[in-house]
Amino acid sequence: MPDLELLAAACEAILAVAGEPVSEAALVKALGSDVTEADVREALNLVQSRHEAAGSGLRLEKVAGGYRLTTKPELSEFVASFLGLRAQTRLSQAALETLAIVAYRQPVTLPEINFLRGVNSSAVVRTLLERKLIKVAGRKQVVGTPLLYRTTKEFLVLLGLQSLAELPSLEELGETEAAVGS
Amino acid sequence: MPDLELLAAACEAILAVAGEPVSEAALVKALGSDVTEADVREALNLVQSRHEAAGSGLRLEKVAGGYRLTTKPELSEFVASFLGLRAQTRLSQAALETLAIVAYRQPVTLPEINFLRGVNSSAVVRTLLERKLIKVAGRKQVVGTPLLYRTTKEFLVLLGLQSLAELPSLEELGETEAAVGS
Amino acid sequence: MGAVALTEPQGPAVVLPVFQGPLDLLLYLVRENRVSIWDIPVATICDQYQAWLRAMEQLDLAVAGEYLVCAAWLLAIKSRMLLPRREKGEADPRAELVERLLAYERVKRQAAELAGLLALREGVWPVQVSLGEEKSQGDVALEDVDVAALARAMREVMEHFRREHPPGLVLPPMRHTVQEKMQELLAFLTEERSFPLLSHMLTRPDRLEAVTCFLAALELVWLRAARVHQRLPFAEIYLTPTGYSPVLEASTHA
Repeated sequence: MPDLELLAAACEAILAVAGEPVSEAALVKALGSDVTEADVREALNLVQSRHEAAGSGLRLEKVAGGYRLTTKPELSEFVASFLGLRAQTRLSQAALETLAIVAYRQPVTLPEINFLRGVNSSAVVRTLLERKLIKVAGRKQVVGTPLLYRTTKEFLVLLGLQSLAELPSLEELGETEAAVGS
Repeated sequence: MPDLELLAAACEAILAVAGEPVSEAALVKALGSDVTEADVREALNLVQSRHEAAGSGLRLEKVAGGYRLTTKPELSEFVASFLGLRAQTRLSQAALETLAIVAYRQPVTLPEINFLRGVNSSAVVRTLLERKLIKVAGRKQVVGTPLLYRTTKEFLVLLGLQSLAELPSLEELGETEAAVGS
Repeated sequence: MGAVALTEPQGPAVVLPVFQGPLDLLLYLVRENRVSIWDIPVATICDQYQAWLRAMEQLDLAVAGEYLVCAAWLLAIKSRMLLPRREKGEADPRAELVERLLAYERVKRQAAELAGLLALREGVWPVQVSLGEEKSQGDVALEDVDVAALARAMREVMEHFRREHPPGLVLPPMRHTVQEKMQELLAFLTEERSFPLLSHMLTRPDRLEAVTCFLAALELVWLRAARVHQRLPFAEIYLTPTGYSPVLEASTHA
């Protein structure tokens, strides 16, 4: 019978990178021909008992379809606090897309952004305003006189650009079909 | 001083969900107002020593100005077997050369890369951009105002470096230019 | 430099070094000849370089333009080497070649260094345990936002927009001339003694053709080649021949 500690470590490593529940059968397959289901179960027991120690932040969970590692529920406060703080230094894909529209189509209105993205983007626009990456630059003289948005100086600093004229065209960055294969 | 075991568990939980290096400062902030940097460092020491046990599949790593959890290298065979085709993809020689030019000469432009390599490297640069190993960092104020490239944090993480200062210098390699061709 | 195995259907496999470019090939030749990079025998290297280019062409390897540019450069250096140097202080014609080869050699060493670091990192995977349900996907750290990320986002917006708004089916409008329509109508009139003009107009695929048709009919009436009848307002308009057949100019419209 193989080294139980090694098997436990291997199971933990696999579960830690899987990102989704892993079945016992998948573990058996990954661990090699001389490993049985009973070995895997014993190894998983070892993993579980190790995580019961107060110093461990993880736990082994048996869910539909197999096993997975998650953070301990009693630590969720810290994890949530970390993720909340981190979110402030990150841009979501929606925010990035909206920022791209403002950058390339400025000055642009919210209805125009909504039309291009196909979803209501008012919350995202608000976030970008709060982050000072875009600003209000007057109103468009059409029905409803919607606000016009432009990018800010902070936006240029973030991208390391001197002026908007330095913003590369999509062609320059090879982001269009026409440039493929060139 | 807060419960050290609890702090260690919280640090581990945060690192496990972060998926990227987390700075000491970010940990301190997430753990609450009564926690100091010294506390965090002590807690991380505890996490590290716990993972040194044979039964653990993970290890704590200091990289790119922060900490992160990875699988242990000695378990790579099992993890690779589990991930199958999802294993890491290698960089081509062209990509390595281009990455080396950006890493050692940053910020650098495409014309400069082309000149050094003697071949057009725009496709390689695009690949490195897509893999987020390099990023655009403004424009050079010369004719044509070409884009400037720099390496990213992701580059440091991939190579296991704390900072660019850790890039090995050629002197350490025992290189003498006269040795070429001898 | 790597290697590629070319398996020919007949004969043994040929193993050929794969060069990253002309500088890579030149460095290889300098090493193969065991000569000092500071005193390159340009004539020899130049001949060997061209032999390699021919070999690569014969094997149908794509020889990029850079190789040819470099070949011309080598030839220029070679010819300058044949000229006697006028002054003592005149630069060696090979100076730039040496400089570029040394710089490239450095790049190769640095690349090897990075490869070494990467090899050490092989088999280490980042831990990413799930949080249960929610997973922050596609988030970018603010420090990683560059113009390339922005351009990528813009392309995604545009691709999504194109998917949601497929262009309508657009038929190129047919080109018709009154002249052509007159000939067409005359042909109908000689065949059918009474031609339903209104129905014909209403069933044309585009409005322009219908209008052209109407103008052609008016023209025929004016030339006295046809008559029009309508029994009631909005009823069918019939076109009938008068028996007179005007000489129409041959249509020049293709």
